[in-house]
Amino acid sequence: MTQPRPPVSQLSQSLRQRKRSAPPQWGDLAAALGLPALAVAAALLVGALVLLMLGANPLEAYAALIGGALGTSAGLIQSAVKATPLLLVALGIIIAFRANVINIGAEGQIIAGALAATWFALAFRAWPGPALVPATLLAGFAAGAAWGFVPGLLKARLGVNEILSTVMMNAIALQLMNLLLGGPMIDPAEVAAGTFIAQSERLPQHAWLPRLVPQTLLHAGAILAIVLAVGVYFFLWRTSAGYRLRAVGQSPEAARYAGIPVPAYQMLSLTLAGGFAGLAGVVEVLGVHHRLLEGITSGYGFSGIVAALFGKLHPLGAIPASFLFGSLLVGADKMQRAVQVPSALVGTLLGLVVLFVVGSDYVARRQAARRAAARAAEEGERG
Amino acid sequence: MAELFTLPVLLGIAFSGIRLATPYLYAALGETFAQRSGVLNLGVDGIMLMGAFSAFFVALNTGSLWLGLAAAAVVGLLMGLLMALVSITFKAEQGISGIGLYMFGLGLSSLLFRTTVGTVKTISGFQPVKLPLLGDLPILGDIFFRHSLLVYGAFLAVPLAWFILERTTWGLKIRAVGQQPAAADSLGVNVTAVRYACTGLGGVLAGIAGASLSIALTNLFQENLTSGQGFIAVALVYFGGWRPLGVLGGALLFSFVNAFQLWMQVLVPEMEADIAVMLPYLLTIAALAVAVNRTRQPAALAKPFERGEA
Amino acid sequence: MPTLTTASSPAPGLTPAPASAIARRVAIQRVAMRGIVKRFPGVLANAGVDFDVNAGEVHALLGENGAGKSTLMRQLYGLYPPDAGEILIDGQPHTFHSPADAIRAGIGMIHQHFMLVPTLTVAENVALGLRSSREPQMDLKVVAARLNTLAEAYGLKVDPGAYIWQLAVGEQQRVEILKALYRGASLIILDEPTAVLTPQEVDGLFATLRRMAGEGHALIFISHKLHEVLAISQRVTVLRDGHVVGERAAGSVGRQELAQLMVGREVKALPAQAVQTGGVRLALEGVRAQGDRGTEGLRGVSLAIHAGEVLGLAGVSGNGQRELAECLAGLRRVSAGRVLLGGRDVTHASPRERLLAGQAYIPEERMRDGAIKNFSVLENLFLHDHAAPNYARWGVLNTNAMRARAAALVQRFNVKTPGLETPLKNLSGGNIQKLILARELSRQPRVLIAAQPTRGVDIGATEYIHQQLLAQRAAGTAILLISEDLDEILALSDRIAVIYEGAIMAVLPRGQATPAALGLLMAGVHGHEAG
Amino acid sequence: GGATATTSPSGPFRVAVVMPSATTDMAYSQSMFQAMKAVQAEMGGESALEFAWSEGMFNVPDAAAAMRDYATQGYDLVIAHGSQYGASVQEVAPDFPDTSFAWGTNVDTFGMPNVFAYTAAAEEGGYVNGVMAAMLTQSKIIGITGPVEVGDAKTYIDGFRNGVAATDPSITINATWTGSFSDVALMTEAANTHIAAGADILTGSSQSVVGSIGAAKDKGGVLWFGTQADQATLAPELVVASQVYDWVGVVKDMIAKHQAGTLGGEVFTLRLSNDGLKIAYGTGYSLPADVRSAAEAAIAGIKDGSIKPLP
Ligand SMILES: Nc1ncnc2c1ncn2[C@@H]1O[C@H](COP(=O)(O)OP(=O)(O)OP(=O)(O)O)[C@@H](O)[C@H]1O
Ligand SMILES: Nc1ncnc2c1ncn2[C@@H]1O[C@H](COP(=O)(O)OP(=O)(O)OP(=O)(O)O)[C@@H](O)[C@H]1O
Ligand SMILES: [Mg+2]
Ligand SMILES: [Mg+2]
Repeated sequence: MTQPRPPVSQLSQSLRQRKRSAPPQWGDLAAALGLPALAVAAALLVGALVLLMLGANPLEAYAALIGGALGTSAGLIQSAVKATPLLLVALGIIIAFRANVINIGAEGQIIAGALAATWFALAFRAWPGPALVPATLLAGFAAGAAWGFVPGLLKARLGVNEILSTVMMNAIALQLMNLLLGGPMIDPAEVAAGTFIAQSERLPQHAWLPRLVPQTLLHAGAILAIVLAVGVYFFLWRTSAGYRLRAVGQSPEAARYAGIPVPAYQMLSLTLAGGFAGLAGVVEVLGVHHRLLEGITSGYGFSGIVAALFGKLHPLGAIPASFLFGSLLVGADKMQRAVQVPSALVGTLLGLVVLFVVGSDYVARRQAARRAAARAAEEGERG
Repeated sequence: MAELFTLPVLLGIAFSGIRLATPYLYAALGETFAQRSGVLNLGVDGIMLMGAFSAFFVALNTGSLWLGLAAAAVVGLLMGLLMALVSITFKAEQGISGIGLYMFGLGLSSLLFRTTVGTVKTISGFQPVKLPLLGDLPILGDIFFRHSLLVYGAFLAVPLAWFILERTTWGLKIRAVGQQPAAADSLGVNVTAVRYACTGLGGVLAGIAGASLSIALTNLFQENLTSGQGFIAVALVYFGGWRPLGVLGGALLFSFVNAFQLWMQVLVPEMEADIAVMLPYLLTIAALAVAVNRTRQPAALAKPFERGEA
Repeated sequence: MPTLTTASSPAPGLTPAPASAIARRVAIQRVAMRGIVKRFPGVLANAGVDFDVNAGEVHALLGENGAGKSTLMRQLYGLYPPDAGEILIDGQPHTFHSPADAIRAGIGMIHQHFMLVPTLTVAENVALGLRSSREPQMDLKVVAARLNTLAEAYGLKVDPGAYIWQLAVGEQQRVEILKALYRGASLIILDEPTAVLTPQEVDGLFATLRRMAGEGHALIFISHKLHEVLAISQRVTVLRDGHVVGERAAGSVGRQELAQLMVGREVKALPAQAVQTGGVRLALEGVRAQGDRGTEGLRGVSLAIHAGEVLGLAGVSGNGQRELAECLAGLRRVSAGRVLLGGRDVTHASPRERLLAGQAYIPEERMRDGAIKNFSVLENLFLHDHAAPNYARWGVLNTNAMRARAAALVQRFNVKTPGLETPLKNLSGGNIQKLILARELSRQPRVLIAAQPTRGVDIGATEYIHQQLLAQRAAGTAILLISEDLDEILALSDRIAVIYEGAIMAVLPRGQATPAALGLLMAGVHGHEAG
Repeated sequence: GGATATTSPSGPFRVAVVMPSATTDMAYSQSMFQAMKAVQAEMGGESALEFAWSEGMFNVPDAAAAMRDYATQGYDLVIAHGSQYGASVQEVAPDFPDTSFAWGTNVDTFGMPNVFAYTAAAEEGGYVNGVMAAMLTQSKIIGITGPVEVGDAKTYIDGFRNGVAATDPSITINATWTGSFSDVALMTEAANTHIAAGADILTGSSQSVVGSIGAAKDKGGVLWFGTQADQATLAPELVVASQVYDWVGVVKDMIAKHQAGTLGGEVFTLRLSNDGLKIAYGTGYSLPADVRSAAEAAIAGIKDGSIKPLP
């Protein structure tokens, strides 16, 4: 436990190899880091063909993609803005995954968090910022957690599979938002103007998350997310609760014999997952939109799952992974503008990237195994 | 409320419910095969979208609905095999590769639509076919036996799927591979082949599910036509306890409640529409919660098979 | 090294011929493995192994855990390709790409971990992968019929319609053998087939094996139990660290010599020193509980175990041992009766409460219930105590303290492992068992429940584990030893209880407990009935 | 930090549009996209008017990034074609004082000198459609379908209800909302439900047109009234009339204002009176003369203010 080893993590595995047998196995490291990059490249190559078919110049397009995301400070900042909710969602996904629970419900949990945050910040707008902002964050976390707790409870007590319940809870959350934005929470100004746009009243300035870079959307939520990532890492590998949660995920049977209440920890994992997704909703409201509006989730509930995978389901890995995935989204938009291709191309590319990367992970694992075998053989001969 | 339970209303509900259930049935039955063999495919929605587009595109340009259906099946197969390649051969984390497939299908179907069709067009899809005799039954005839062939197909697929899974040697292999791949492998059953076949079949059915939307039920294609129905379909597989009959029950429950809530909006105006719309989702969860649910999922579900382990 | 094979020149094209024909001939070589080399990450599992079997003989394969027995056999069955060496079937070199090839060549394998699909019926398990007479439909009736005739012929009674999960271990093994016979296997590999069987079942199995050998089947028999090996086989080959260290004729070799070949040192018998027992530590009063197969698994079990004694629980598998163990672990609801732990009523206590009350537990399914295979050795050592004051404060783990303790335990219970961070799955079963033992015993339990503590474990490790159990007894722990291995029961127990169909037949002091007497009780025959 | 826009009087006028949905959505985004094409053609093509677009920007931060990006590239007019973009416009506009920003549909310019706002009085066309519908229905039952009752979907419906009531109070209007913008299958069943409930006329927000028309086709004898774009193409024989948003006028006004040095501060509203809203009568459906004249009367009344489309 002093050296956490997510089973999935090729990276940390290769690191462990190094710990055991000097000289360091740089090959494994390279494989762990290089292959995903290679996979992305391969996916973009396929994308290049699509671009050609669309009559766009792939070079120009990808120049725009990379430049737009990483070439300018605006791009970098924009990537960080997107990375923030991605990271928060990913953290929740990771916790659930570690307990062997698949959480497809992040979309609904984001909405729950955003709804609660908006309601709370407006209801208690009289409070001073230093009190209002943290309280709102908590409210949103609680709402998201509740949205994850329900499937958790259903799974623990009634054996209702979480994939089914989380999918349904997503739809319910969406309708709940429609309901509230259609009347109870709609911006009075919209009613007055007779435009009836489905968005809440704008939050008072003192309820906003402070800006990190003035005149950009980069807000304190980014720092919060990174701190929480470290916290989740600590929780999973340095606390007894985290240990039990992972034990439940690895072997429910053994966990039961060890006196660990398995259902309780499955429930906990989904509740925490919901809470983190809820936080993603909060920071989007307090940091970016400053109000609740349709499409608040921007699909982060799904892309967060991908970010979690890119981070090898490790909380710390999820930090760079979320940023990379965020910049991919930003760069893709820039590309769309630069060569004026349909935005659907962006989704297509992302899908390809995901498929190639998940695929490459296995190749990496196998290469490492082969190297290990080779080493073993030598030792075997010697021994 | 009372007027909700008059005969014409109930007939209307049944009629709409049966239509709504069709795509769910195809997709969920396909996913049942995949999951029974141990593959969790969350990308069903993406496959449905590709199927829906291909069917629409081919039908639009050739004028042949059957060619369109065939195209949907073939494209669905390819998408299914792509999923198989990533999850079986490359042993990817299935919960995630499925999401990737979904993104890919959603993006590509929209992209192709934009570049080849451009704007929303309608076609005349599969027309209702009155079944001889049955179609003339007083009331039942109108509800049950005046649908398009794709609707009948979905309901015929249920007993067929049951027969294959429970009564044939293929089904035996599928069940064994999903439950205890090592055992099947030790008897010379090709685990990989069985899983590829089931994931491929799941793709074909998902493709047809999409086609049933675009060339039988709505007769058009637009971006994200399925609006997440593929995910509901996956949920219904769990609801049905991996049994075709259970899936049928789930699909009918969900669809009938959906049809019911539409009528409720019409007949009970004071009822908030947004609440009515929640009903199918709420009731599906509730139904599963109260039903004593003993069925266990296939033991090897979402677990890649590695010879010589454990 | 000496070989008994007279006709090493093969009779070409001789696949399963009429039994009589083969039975009379001497030693026709069915299979020969030459210079087999197999590597795994970090392990040279087979280092140039030569091995052969003749028609009509039982050839035993001996060796400690991790010696390379299963690996060798898995290659013969086409599960892994050898890195080097060749396999000759009836003199013809074969390369197997999958079990399908091996099956076609008339090879069958009874795996150490049964290869059955619990959710399918016996007939379905047998039919799996075979062509049906009415493809694509199944022909289970036909299968069942053939199955019954086979069962008759070899005395392997099973109900073709029963689901595997409903069967006792012994019955499941019969299904495994029937699967091989049904496919017309003429060479059958049995990897630790007796590890899970009771004396009666072993006798039954041996009768079957002799019959099969008599008909000219070639049999490979793997076991850690020397007396069984000597009883059933004609030839014995011993593996150590992937090398053949000897081949002997079963007639001309003793246990001691074999043991020495395997372990590489003298293996001494157990010192059975008397310990005086204290008060009752664990008491069961008329405990009843549901069984897995709907029927009542425990029908009023009453037992009392004293400090410093080993109470052995003997019985044929599936007579309530597992239910009893689970009730004591707090994983199965007790429907009636009481369980007292050190006088305290724990009938409905959670597993955790029992742990804290000083109860330790060695589960039967060690890989499933006793350890987590993707957790490190260190993590596995702390399944119970990760939250104990010394190792966690305010829920935060004290990893240094944990390392220290883990290192000490690995050392003291000499668990062979590359390091504390090694995933448990890379350890041999024997070492995994030692690790579990280390975890449970190091907690100075007041009560220890040990279920099949040495199943599938080699004699070296067995010897060690037995010593540890006795040491614990000497330290005053009350031990409930649940075992289907009579030798083990007799070797360790102060008193022996026999369980039959969920009820205790009798409790005998070690003095009065003869294998014969126990055998009758295990079969449900009361002492007086026997006369 | 904001870059200073570089408008070269010689070169073409440069406009960028950021849209939430696809340029082919048969509705909101498409209406603006086509208007831009029209304006471009009128002004003399690429050389006179350069026009870039970003569609599918349902994610507001992406939209904000796009606006900032276009402004940085020196576009003269950046149109944020989505009411959810308000906050972003507020953020970006101050950094680019030489660039005009337009935000719709809404009526708030935030009091900024370089922000225009534009909206559509959808209730006007709704009222006119309502008048015609009330005269054409035989069953005296009308069905309304749509995803969610908000925005101009709501204002259109309010106007429609009012128009019907003003013409024939005895008519029943049933409404269903499916809660999803893309679930056409459900919208189709919603239409089926209305028809089964006796409706012989359907209308509703643009997203529901395709489903409704599909159902109407199957049944026959059921008519449709459209809004936002001319929907006759989908089923000429069934579409009685559509209220069409025509942004051409607004866009041209804003361009003119910009070139004249007024970078913002004004609100434009599409109305029947300024020809921003038009009633396009179905091409394949022969409208009875009396209904037609009643519609024209309603249009005139709304134009001169004698008729209030909303109660
Ligand atoms: N699939 C595998 N991957 C890696 N190493 C393996 C694998 N299978 C076996 N080994 C290693 O090869 C060696 C021999 O294993 P094998 O199963 O042949 O031992 P065995 O004689 O069957 O032991 P036991 O008596 O416990 O069954 C062991 O050290 C084991 O760790
Ligand atoms: N994937 C693997 N990696 C490393 N070692 C393995 C692997 N699979 C099996 N082994 C090791 O191979 C040896 C024998 O493999 P097997 O599957 O027979 O375990 P086992 O026979 O249950 O051990 P035992 O019989 O002693 O309980 C054991 O040491 C086991 O730990
Ligand atoms: Mg073995
Ligand atoms: Mg073993």
